[in-house]
Amino acid sequence: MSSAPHTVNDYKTDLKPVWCPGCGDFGVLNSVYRALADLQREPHETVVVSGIGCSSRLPGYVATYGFNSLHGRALPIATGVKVAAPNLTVLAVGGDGDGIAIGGNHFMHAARRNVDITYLMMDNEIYGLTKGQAAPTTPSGDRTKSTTYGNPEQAVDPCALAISFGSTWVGRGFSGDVKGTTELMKLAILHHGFAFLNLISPCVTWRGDDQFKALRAKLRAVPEGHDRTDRAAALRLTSEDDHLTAGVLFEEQRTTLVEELMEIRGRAGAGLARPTRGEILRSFAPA
Amino acid sequence: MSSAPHTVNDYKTDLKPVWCPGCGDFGVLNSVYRALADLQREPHETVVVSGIGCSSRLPGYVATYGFNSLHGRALPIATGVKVAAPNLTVLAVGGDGDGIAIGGNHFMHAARRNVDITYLMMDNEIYGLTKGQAAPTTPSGDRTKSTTYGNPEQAVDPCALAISFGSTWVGRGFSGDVKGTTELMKLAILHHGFAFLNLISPCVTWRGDDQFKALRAKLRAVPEGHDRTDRAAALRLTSEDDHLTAGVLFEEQRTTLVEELMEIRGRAGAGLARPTRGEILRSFAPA
Amino acid sequence: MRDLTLAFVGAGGDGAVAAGDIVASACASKGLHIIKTEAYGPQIRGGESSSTVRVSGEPIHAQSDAVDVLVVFSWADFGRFRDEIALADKAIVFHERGDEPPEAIASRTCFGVPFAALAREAGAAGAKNVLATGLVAGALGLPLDAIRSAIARRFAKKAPAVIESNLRIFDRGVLEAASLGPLALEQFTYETGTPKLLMSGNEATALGAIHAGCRFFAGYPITPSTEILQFLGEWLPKLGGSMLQTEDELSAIGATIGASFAGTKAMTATSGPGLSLMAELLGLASIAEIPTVVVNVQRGGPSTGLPTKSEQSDLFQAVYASHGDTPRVVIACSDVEESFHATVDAFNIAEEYQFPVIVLSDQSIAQRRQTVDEVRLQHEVRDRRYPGPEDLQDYQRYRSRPDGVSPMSVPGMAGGIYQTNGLEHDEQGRPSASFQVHEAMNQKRFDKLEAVAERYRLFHRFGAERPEVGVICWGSSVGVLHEALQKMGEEAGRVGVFAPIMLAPLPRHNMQTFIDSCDSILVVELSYSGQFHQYLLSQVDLPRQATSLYSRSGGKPLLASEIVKALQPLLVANRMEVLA
Amino acid sequence: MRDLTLAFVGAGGDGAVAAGDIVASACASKGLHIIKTEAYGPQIRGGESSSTVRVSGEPIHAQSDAVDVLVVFSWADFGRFRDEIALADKAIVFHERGDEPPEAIASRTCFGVPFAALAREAGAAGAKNVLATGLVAGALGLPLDAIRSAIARRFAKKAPAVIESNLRIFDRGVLEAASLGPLALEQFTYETGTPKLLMSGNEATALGAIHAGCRFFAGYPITPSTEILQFLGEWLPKLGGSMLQTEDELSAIGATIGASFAGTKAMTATSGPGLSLMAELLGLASIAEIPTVVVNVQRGGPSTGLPTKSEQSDLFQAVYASHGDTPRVVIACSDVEESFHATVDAFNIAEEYQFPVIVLSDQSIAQRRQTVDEVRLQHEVRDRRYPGPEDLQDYQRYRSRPDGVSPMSVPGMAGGIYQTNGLEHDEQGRPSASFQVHEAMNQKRFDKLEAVAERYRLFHRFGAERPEVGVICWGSSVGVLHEALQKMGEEAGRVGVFAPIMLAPLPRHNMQTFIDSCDSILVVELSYSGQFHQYLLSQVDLPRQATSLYSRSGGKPLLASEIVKALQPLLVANRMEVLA
Ligand SMILES: Cc1ncc(C[n+]2csc(CCOP(=O)(O)OP(=O)(O)O)c2C)c(N)n1
Ligand SMILES: Cc1ncc(C[n+]2csc(CCOP(=O)(O)OP(=O)(O)O)c2C)c(N)n1
Ligand code: SF4
Ligand code: SF4
Ligand SMILES: [Mg+2]
Ligand SMILES: [Mg+2]
Repeated sequence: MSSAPHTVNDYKTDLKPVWCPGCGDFGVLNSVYRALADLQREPHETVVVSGIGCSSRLPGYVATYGFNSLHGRALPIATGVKVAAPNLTVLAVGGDGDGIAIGGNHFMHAARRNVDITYLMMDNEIYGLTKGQAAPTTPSGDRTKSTTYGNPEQAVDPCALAISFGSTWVGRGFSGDVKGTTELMKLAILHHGFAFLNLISPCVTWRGDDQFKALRAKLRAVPEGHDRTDRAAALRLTSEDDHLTAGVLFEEQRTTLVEELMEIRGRAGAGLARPTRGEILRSFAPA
Repeated sequence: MSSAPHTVNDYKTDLKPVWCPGCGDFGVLNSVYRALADLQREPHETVVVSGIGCSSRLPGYVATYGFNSLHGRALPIATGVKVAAPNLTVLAVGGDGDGIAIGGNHFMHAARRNVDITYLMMDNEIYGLTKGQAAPTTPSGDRTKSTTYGNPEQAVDPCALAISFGSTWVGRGFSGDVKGTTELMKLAILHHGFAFLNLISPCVTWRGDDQFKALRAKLRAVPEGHDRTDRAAALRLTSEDDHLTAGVLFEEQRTTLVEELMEIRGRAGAGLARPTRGEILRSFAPA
Repeated sequence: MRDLTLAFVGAGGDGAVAAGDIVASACASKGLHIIKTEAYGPQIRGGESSSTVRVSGEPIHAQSDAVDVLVVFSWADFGRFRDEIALADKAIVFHERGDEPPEAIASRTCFGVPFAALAREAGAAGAKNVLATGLVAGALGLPLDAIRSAIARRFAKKAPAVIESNLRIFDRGVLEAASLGPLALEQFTYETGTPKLLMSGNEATALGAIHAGCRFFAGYPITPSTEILQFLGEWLPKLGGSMLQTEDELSAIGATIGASFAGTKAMTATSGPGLSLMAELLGLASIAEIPTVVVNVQRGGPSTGLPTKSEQSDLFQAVYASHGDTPRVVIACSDVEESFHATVDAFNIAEEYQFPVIVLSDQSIAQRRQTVDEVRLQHEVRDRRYPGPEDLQDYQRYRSRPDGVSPMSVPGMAGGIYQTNGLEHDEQGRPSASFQVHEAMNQKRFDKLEAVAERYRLFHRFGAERPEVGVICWGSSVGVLHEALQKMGEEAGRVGVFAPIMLAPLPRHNMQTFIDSCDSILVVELSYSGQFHQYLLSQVDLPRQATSLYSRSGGKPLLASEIVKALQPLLVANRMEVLA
Repeated sequence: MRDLTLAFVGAGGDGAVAAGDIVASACASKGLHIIKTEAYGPQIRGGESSSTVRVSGEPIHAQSDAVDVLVVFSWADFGRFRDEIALADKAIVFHERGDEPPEAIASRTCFGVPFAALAREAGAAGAKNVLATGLVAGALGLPLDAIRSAIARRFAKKAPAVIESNLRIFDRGVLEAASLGPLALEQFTYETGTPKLLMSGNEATALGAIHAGCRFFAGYPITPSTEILQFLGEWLPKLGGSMLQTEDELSAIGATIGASFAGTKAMTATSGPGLSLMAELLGLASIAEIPTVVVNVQRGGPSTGLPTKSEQSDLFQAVYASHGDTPRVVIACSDVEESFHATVDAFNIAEEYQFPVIVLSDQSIAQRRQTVDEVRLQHEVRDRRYPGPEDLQDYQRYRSRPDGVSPMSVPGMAGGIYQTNGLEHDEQGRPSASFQVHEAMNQKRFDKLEAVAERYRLFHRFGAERPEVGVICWGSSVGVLHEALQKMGEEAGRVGVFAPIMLAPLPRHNMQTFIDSCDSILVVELSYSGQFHQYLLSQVDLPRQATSLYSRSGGKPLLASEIVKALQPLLVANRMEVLA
């Protein structure tokens, strides 16, 4: 471990983001830099895994270990990383399409297993990279490149899903608010278990320049007194009355996957020395 | 349409089920026969689609059109069938592994789209066909062929998931209660939209002979006065206090996928005649 | 000159692409032949873009190797395309005055033009692309009236003032051209003909589907195939059909199979990563014998690879995807028009023979715009073999027949009830683990493939009748071969080309006859590992000593000149043999 | 006789499988060679089952073609296996008295034995299988003491009374044998040797993984590979590793890739349908150069096919899965012991060369139990090439090297930070759509494949040194060829066998030398479409006129006698040529 504290710049690669000018993902990236620096996570002990999408380009811009993998597959890969090397700080990042369309099942199961990673979903209500088709988060009725006559499907609320899936920490931030988002991200990273942070991150190209304004208008803070351990309350709160509630919505403590696996090792070994080759082979001996 | 009423036997093929003696799926099959007969669904206008698993063998035993497809893929196929031929009665059937492990994402999206089909999930808390590995429904801590030291994962409640996914009808039945299940199945089929019926259908081979008794003991009926249009109440009810609540848990009316697509046709055509070849090609003419 | 290639390069707001569109549309309306391509940097908006338009009085088959007239709004943006845009020897270059060309370019005839300033002067600073269009059109003698109409059409939905100001700026550009003085480059000459349609390969594919009777499409967006989904999303509802954007590609092909099972002609479209995801369900369509059309628009691979570039490296995946012995049909298209025909053929074969049929296109065909004669967009449509009354007596879904094709009932059909599955099954569709049943059913399914091979012999054959060198290629390489032969002049008389349209099953007999008639063979393809060559070795008898391979990675289209160069040693070798 | 095959057939409760286990275990403890297989009807519990045990004093390589001693508890249950169980000419049959054998069987020496009644008499009605074991052992001269110990071991966890009663019943069976009188069948004779281990191919694969240092396994259950997951689920935690049962196969290979990226040797295992689902992620492992071991245990295909039967038809999927030019390594195993070695080799190659490596097994290897000598379960283990201090100066993950292999850092390693992806990328890992980069990186990846081909030349070569007929086969067919040659006696001196263990890249040079040394070639495989033959055509120079193919659908194992028959015409043809 190096002893000089890491600055925000230590987390920047020299790759210039390919995002459109004004894209919400810039704000998210800045929060990632700040959160990692604030928490002084060692770059070489941090891994950022993503899928495919505009948002999934993010790992290329963060000077930690990074893996921009396949569309929808960030979470299985991040799970493998975490189980193999539990001491690493593991962030999974990606888009709403990546995480809820093609990757929806992995989202459910990673949350259910309480894999101890932080999952940042950059939610722009659209498929950005493929140039503007409807995502599962696109409001019903909206016209997009793939919904000429208006989106026939009901939009999902990623936070509500995350809670139903069994995430043990669920929050929402807004890429326009780098400071607030940074704080949320730090809480998410510090949370012990599967932390899901929904980041409203406007796509100015396919959803229009007014998205920052429009979405900001929908945001409201978690009301004081919200009991974040109350799942039903969190569900009610997340997107009531067409509002988007920002802040920490839900939190609970539950054994993480890695803890479960460690316990299993304990039970399997029953405190004994590792079995030798001979011991393993003996189970095949007929006598 | 034939005019003589269909009897239960009209829905039986001459294939003998390969299920183990005492398997819960026999009860479900009987309910399917009865429900179809009670509702007088024309066999040739009914399609039963399944994935792969013991339970997914069911379409082979029902003398309607049937498709025992791939592990996890019943719902996409059933969706295609329904959209292509909206007048058909379409049932999707399968196991808990099929529907929640490998097929979980399709479950979410079929529910969200409110595809007007009936989805019967035979829930035995195990992978039957592959001889006894843990399913997402297997209680945490249970030993199975794949969880030598106890299941490290949290079990899901299929009904809670179904509600969170946006199913517009959610119920639970018990294969040991053929009559009650038949009635639920009829309601599910009659429901206009995506109806999910969780069927507790014990696997006597890999979960033990006592499963009928053990699961029956956990069952309780939906309490009188439950407002089935109240999503939060339904969620609370489905598996509170380690009980399994049987009956209709949730119901709402929402435009179905087919209705949405029909509306789109209307909007696209704006009541005009279908475009001719010439009209379509004209959009490519430079002049 | 009768064959001219223009390129416009700039940043997002510069309108390079629009300039190309205007020229292309205008020339198509005059009945000229057009191939137009675009390229972009990785940025979704505001990044670099280039638009290249080839215009010709004669039929053309590929992009040209080099650009005759280059318009560059900013050399910084040009950087990204440096490797992709080659300049003809006599090329002329127009660039923003003051932004001096890099050395490699400066040797060409370059004109610094104050695009921005002139446009501002003429009333619309943003319209420097229209100004450049006028400049180029004036300088080269392009049809000014047609371009004016094209501009008017382009802004038809805007206020009349916008149209007017753009036309004014265009004229300003034409005027500017007059001041350039005589150019080394000849003027463009042409005869006016019947207006042509201008469409992309993806659009032609979608039109083919509509023509064939496809009324259900399920898909998941993926570059460079997404336009098919978008086009059908717009048109199918008008035709009483539906487009469904699914949650992923597994669901897309699943819904396609379901719709087809239920009696509707159905299709999905994707690119390599999606095709890989569809492998398992392709096998289901094959064993359950459900007509299923899958369009795969190839991009650079492996994995996510080069999503916006072309390559011919999904051949293996198309031909071999899915475990087990899984017969399927694979058809390739070699240009925009053929995208239409290949798709109709795909439906015809899928429906008649109850196969999954994969149509292989690639980015260079799918996303280029090319002129097509409306009258040629016709193609016989064939339908599913439904059971007749006799079949419905004791109906057996998979009853054996000489050609392996059993009539297929659909839900709703009384008497046609069956239960099918992806397990091996007997003639009635009942699951079976019997070796005899398995062998018989494998045979049934492969018999169908034989039947397809006998009925359909789809290939291109051009060039010399008794070739010294026989070239075998497929897909988008075919156009390049056309161009190469044209370039070769007399030497072309010694080269013949055979290009299968149906890749699986191959028109083996015809191909073998061709091979046997050549002194040597050159296989041409855009795949690093030479997938096509390997595939051919497994299917036909290639003379090992006399066969060579020209293949390389995609990312840059094959050039006619590359092929000409690759042919040289073979032609020399043959000549030496003759002399010896 | 020194080579004996017994089969027990009955319903679920009859204990046919247990009987086979007892005999196999007893004989293995005597150092005899065993191959034991089981078969079941489609019912999960209570359906028909059969257990076949081949016992021999000499090494054996496959199931035998025919059964010498058949025990049938119920002829109704036997029906399902009629096509799978052939009887030797001199076979003797024991069946439940009163349940008369079908005609086809009645011609053999049949004994009606009141199994149920005798067992009931001896004190445990359910133990008729133990009774039958005693009967067979007594009649054929199997090692009674060893069987008694095996019975005792089997019930070790039960009450002593249970053991006793079973031993009593066994003895009753032995006694009953004495009353049969002399049999046409010779007594089994053998020498006692060092006890052997008895394990399935799946277990050997799992052991190989453990031996190689695998400490992470992610998988999704699928027949016939599930035992690998189950075995590793039990043992990895004891070894400080983890098994993760994922939600599907995409997640399984995804987690495997993630774990390997993070520095842990990792593996997944599946069968055809799962391999199809993994196609896209295989490509990711290839382009991102992440060591990834995938075991694929083949079953009958296509699609869900025949899940409990064997076939060699996933070859195409193993060799070609994934779009784009996607190098990977494929290794096959031909028996239980080789499952161990192939898996260690797979890890060695995956780790050293940063490839996805597919191990191809099949149901017949994976689920049979076979004897293995403990001393042979050794294999050199090689590790990943990590970057040294010099590499970490300005570390570039994909820096080019002569053999294409760049040292790979892992998270946690200071100075080794990189960001990778499935896009084409440069030496640093940065995404690039440049043709030059793509070509260079394709070359890098395929250079590694060349390096593997040079370093590893894995194949079997046996039979005649200068063969008239050269047989080429792979995987589970290899054992059948061993048996066939043994069956052929002197004629075997004219037949040689070459069987690649590494299927991709093939040991081309050695194979070509072999081919060139033969007068004619017979390719043998268990795939309807002859996948291996097609693949060979694409990779080596097979003499078209002098090559023939013996291939058929799976569902029934290849028999030695089939091969002998297939060889006859070739041997005759060659002789005639010699005569001519
Ligand atoms: C298997 C596969 N299918 C489809 C694609 C094409 N694709 C790339 S990104 C994307 C969706 C992007 O949307 P999202 O995940 O929301 O990310 P965003 O670009 O909006 O940040 C799609 C469909 C792909 N790369 N791989
Ligand atoms: C792609 C794929 N993966 C795995 C399998 C193996 N498989 C068949 S059924 C099954 C699970 C069965 O469990 P469930 O869906 O709950 O059905 P059940 O047998 O319990 O009724 C599995 C893993 C398969 N057939 N295909
Ligand atoms: S397309 Fe949208 S999401 Fe993608 S970079 Fe541009 S603004 Fe951002
Ligand atoms: S294994 Fe279980 S689920 Fe399958 S048939 Fe037997 S009892 Fe039913
Ligand atoms: Mg998005
Ligand atoms: Mg189950």
